Amino acid sequence: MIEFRGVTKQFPDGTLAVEGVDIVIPPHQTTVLVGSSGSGKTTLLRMINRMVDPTAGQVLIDGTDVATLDPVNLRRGIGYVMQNSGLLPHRKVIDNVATVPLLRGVSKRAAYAHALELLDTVGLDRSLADRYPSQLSGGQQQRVGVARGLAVDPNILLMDEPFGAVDPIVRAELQQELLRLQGELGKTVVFVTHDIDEAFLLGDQVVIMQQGGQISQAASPAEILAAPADAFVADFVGADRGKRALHLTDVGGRQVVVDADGRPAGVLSS
Amino acid sequence: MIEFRGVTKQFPDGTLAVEGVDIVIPPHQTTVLVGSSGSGKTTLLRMINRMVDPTAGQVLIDGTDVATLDPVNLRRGIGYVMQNSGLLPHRKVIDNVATVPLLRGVSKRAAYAHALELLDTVGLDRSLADRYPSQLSGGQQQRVGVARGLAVDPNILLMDEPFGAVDPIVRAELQQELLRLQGELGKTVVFVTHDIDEAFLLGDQVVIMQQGGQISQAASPAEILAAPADAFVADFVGADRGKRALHLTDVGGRQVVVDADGRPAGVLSS
Amino acid sequence: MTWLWSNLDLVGELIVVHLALSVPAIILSFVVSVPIGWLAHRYRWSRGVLLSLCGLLYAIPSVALLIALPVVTGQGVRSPLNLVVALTLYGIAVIVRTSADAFDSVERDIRQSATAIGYSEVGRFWGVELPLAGPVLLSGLRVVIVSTVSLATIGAVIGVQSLGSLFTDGFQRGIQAEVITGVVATIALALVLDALAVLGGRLLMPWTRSAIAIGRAGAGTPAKQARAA
Amino acid sequence: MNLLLDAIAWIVDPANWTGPGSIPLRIWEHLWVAALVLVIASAIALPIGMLIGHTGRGKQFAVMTSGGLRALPTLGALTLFGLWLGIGLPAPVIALVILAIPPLLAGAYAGFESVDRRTIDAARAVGMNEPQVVGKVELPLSLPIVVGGIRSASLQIIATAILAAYIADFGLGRPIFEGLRTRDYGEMLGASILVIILALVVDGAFALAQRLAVPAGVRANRTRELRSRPARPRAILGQPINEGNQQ
Amino acid sequence: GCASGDPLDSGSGDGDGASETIVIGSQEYYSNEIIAEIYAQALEENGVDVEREFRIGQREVYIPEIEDGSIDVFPEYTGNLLQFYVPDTTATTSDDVYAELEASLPEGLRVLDQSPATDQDSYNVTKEFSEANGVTSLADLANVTTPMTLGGNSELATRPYGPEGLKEVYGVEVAFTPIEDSGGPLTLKALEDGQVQLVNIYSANPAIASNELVTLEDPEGLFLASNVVPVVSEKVTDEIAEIINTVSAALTAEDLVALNALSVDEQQSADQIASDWLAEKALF
Ligand SMILES: Nc1ncnc2c1ncn2[C@@H]1O[C@H](COP(=O)(O)OP(=O)(O)OP(=O)(O)O)[C@@H](O)[C@H]1O
Ligand SMILES: Nc1ncnc2c1ncn2[C@@H]1O[C@H](COP(=O)(O)OP(=O)(O)OP(=O)(O)O)[C@@H](O)[C@H]1O
Ligand SMILES: [Mg+2]
Ligand SMILES: [Mg+2]
Repeated sequence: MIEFRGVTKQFPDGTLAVEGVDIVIPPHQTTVLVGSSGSGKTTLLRMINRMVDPTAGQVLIDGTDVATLDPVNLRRGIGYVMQNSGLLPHRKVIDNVATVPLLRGVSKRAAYAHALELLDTVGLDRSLADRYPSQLSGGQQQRVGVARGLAVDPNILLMDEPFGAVDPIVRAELQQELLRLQGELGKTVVFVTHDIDEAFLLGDQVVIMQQGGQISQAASPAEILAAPADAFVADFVGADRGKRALHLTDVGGRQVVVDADGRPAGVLSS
Repeated sequence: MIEFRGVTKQFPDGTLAVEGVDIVIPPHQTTVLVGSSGSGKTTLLRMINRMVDPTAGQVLIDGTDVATLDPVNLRRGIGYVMQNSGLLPHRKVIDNVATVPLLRGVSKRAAYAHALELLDTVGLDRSLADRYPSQLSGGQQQRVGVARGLAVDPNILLMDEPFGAVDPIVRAELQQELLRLQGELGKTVVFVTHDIDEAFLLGDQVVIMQQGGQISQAASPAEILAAPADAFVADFVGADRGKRALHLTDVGGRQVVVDADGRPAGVLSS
Repeated sequence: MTWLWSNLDLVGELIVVHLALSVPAIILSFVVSVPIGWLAHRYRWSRGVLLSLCGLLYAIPSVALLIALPVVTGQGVRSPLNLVVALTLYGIAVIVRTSADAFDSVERDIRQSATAIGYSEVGRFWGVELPLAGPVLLSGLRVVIVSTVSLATIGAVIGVQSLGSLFTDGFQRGIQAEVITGVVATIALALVLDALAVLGGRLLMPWTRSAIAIGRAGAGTPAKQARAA
Repeated sequence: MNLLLDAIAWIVDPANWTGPGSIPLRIWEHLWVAALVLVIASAIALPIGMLIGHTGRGKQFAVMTSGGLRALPTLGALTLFGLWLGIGLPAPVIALVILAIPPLLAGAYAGFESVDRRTIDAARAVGMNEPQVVGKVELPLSLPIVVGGIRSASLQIIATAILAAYIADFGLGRPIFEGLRTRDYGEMLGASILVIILALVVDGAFALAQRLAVPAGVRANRTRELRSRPARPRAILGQPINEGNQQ
Repeated sequence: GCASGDPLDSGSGDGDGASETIVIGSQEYYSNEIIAEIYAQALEENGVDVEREFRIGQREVYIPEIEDGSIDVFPEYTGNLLQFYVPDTTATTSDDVYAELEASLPEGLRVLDQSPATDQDSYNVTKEFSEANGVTSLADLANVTTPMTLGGNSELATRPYGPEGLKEVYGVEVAFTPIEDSGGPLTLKALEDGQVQLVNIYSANPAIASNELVTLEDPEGLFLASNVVPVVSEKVTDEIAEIINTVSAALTAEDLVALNALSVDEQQSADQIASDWLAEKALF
């Protein structure tokens, strides 16, 4: 369990990125932080592995204040996946995946063998192991990023817009893959996105943040949709734009679901 | 009316970006080209203003083959808006908007006066006229880009992922703005995106492209949803992922529309 | 110090002469290098050859160049023209690579957008590429300014007056104050010209000083985040 | 052209290829001094430049120092150090070290600065400590630019090392000065040609090294730069152009 | 030109002597500049229009300009100038050198009377070295057992009075270290630091006295005598030549050293040194 207690972060230049945040992130579930640009999602995420230290408040992992832990060691125990995959461009795929175990002193053989298994886990062909990241497609790179995040078998996996830079088809694939993986592994995943659809798809709990790093609502997707906490949330999830106000219409004998703007959202299955 | 007749483009390095494309783009409507990365959308779009010349086939505007027109003059008569707004960073907002009229020899006074009006049209405060592009937010930059595209009152407006780089809230705003504008102006808009939701929202006609620059389906959004032409289209619009296969469920007394994955899509208004 | 006070007018005079030698060379090398840099940028295949050749100009020993140049220019050895030509050649060696980089630094997107809205090739060069290459060109110019002003002192070796004359004369007469004055005056002159170039850059390229980007631009870039961590 | 023939005659004259002060000996001395200077200057400038590039602090300092050092006339520095240290190698070596520092410093900090911050950030996030970030990420990725700095420094050193002969019996500057003083322009020009050839060879070697220094993964990237841009770039506005000109 | 002094008297050509302006040049050498300045002021005193082209480098730079008539008067040194025209000359004494120089000057150039003042190559040792080894003349060097190194400009290595000449004429073997400052401070420092034992310094250099160096005698006439002598163009009338000759005659070797010392030790300008000297001598 990860807990934020009255966490505030003001950067040296005066920006108040996050203010007075309290959240409890339950274990073995996916919590998605969603909000528009600059709302402090990344800042909050990075406090967990001490890439950022709060200026006030505490971040606790299983009851231990992370401020008391050595940052380098802490990070080696937490998986981290970022938008552009964050792979080291001058290392081969296999070396990238094995980086952290090697840093932790695992033997080369064991690390490589495990890395190959991880490629299987994330659905990559082992033949890609000897390529450089730049020789992979964006989606493949993200998979390698996830594999690297899993390499030390962490309890916590932090993902900062991991699918933000891939195109929609690949993105949908990766989302499915993540759902499958999470079903198998049951990690505590903290996922950052600014795509509300993605948040609703992946999150057991969705945390909606608003500009200035405050939390508007933290609840399950259906709860948020059924009862948005305030106007900001309603706007953000699209309720007041008519995007979520659906009705049915008949096209060629099928029941097409259409939103208030007349834009089709899908087809009703009987 | 813009017409593609058997258009093929092979780049000097051998890439076959577009192959044997035939499309008719009706006037005063919005046609959206949608497809994943590398499917040739940009290539197709750029053939209209001769940024790219086809290796085979013809592109006709109102029956005239563009290959017979002088490219520089042609471009000055067609609005073009791109993802990163494409504004000239060393020119003030007002100069950016007035660039093309000035290139065409319109008097400075007239060009500036018109440029200020255009800022109103795209919903920007006139006080921003003297700023440099870097002093605007991403959304504001895109608006300036649109204003610039409209500056010569073109019949044709080409837009290449104009909202690809702004965050979802701003993006939704810009989409609404474009719908409003188009309602007023009735240009022939050719819009490129790889977001199918955006395509469905904006397009009167949606052209779905597949890798290798071929067209899978060109029809209205509802038609595509109701009857996808093939498996690729079905996959692309999400029909076979269950994203478009919706059903109803009750949350707190309201009818929530949920897709096959259990992800909520909206609330049914009675 | 007493030396300096009693020779202020001499130093002043030499500064003027020094400027008359170095400023034309600076301007010439800039004007010559920009098109070369553009060629190297535009035609990839020519890049290696052009840049290497120009870079190697630097390897020509100055004393030899100053003796050999008169044969080419047809001017007397002592003609300042030779020195200006020599300084220009060294300036070119310094700046050509930077000017190629400067044109490379213009984003492709912006170049394409300019084409798309109807700039002709020539119009695009003057209206878009050159100004946007400006900041990097300026950084190259600054290096040229500083190194040319410094290099102009070698004129003294062949009898062309400059601040370098203070080295040779001070050295012969064993007056350290004179040598130090020469060194300090050269550095000061270089830094003043450099500051003028920066100032000129600000005036000519107002957009570079206004990059107080709004929103997430800049502040939220990973660079800053990484550093803050 | 006559001069040129004289120069070639001097170079090929077998009498100049043996004995004390022979051409091979002068070349060897020249290279040796240049290498010494390069090593000393690198030992000073590279760590400082890397530190500045790594921390992002003190760039202003680096720009100012390079500017000031560049402006310091080598001839003036040489005479001053000569007056203080006497004849022999120390004075020219110090003067040349000063000459070599700006390009080395600039190469080092520009190289480190050029490494994508996101890559460094990721390296830190997976648990690399600072030395590991420097050694395993920044150094390999910045190597081409760092080597580029070394390359231009070495060119300047070789070209300017002829000044060593001003106060020391050393290098290819000797025949150049001797030729100048005795108006044997063939000798002077011949030696100059040798210096240019030497510079050419060393420059070529460093160009090769620079190419080899590009990490394999980064090189692979070059060939795939067909796509105009990443599918969905983020909104990063008004990016400054990273050159030595930022105030 | 620089250091040309008072701008007020540069245009004072009110005399009726010569209507044409006489251009006077000087080397990039403070001592030479002082002599040129003396010529200039002497001519000005006598109503001649003078233009100064001072500090114009070494012979290879200015000789062509004298030859093509852009410079009319230039203080030179007999021995060094002769060597310039006749590199393998064997003359050494003052008169021989002067005679041969007159004969070997190119068309259109001539030298006026030579001055008793000399500024010629000379070998010097420190006082300690001289006392420790009992050396006061070049011949004495043959008795020194410790190895010796000679310091001087690179061309010295190939001059007839260089290491070769020392060996031939006096039987003295020395190594050679080039120091390119013409017997300047670097040379002196090398001598003090013991990096060289023997240095070539021009005889008029005041450093010889101020550093208590011992100039070694040259009984066999190894060195080329080098007296101060003006080289002039055809534009120089007899009247003007007369004035310069008067100056030359008055300038002694000791004077030259003293004038140089004023420049080096008192850091006085050439202008001031010249006018003081002319005033003291009261020639005009
Ligand atoms: N190192 C920093 N120094 C100063 N301000 C910063 C720093 N990092 C972030 N900020 C600011 O803090 C705020 C929150 O930034 P953060 O990166 O957490 O937002 P985010 O929600 O992740 O946005 P995005 O969706 O664009 O990634 C922003 O205003 C940002 O500009
Ligand atoms: N100038 C070029 N030279 C070679 N190949 C090119 C060039 N421009 C585009 N291509 C290739 O042509 C294909 C289509 O490119 P295009 O840019 O039209 O795709 P797109 O659909 O716009 O993709 P995206 O959504 O990423 O913008 C791609 O494979 C691309 O790599
Ligand atoms: Mg973020
Ligand atoms: Mg595209």
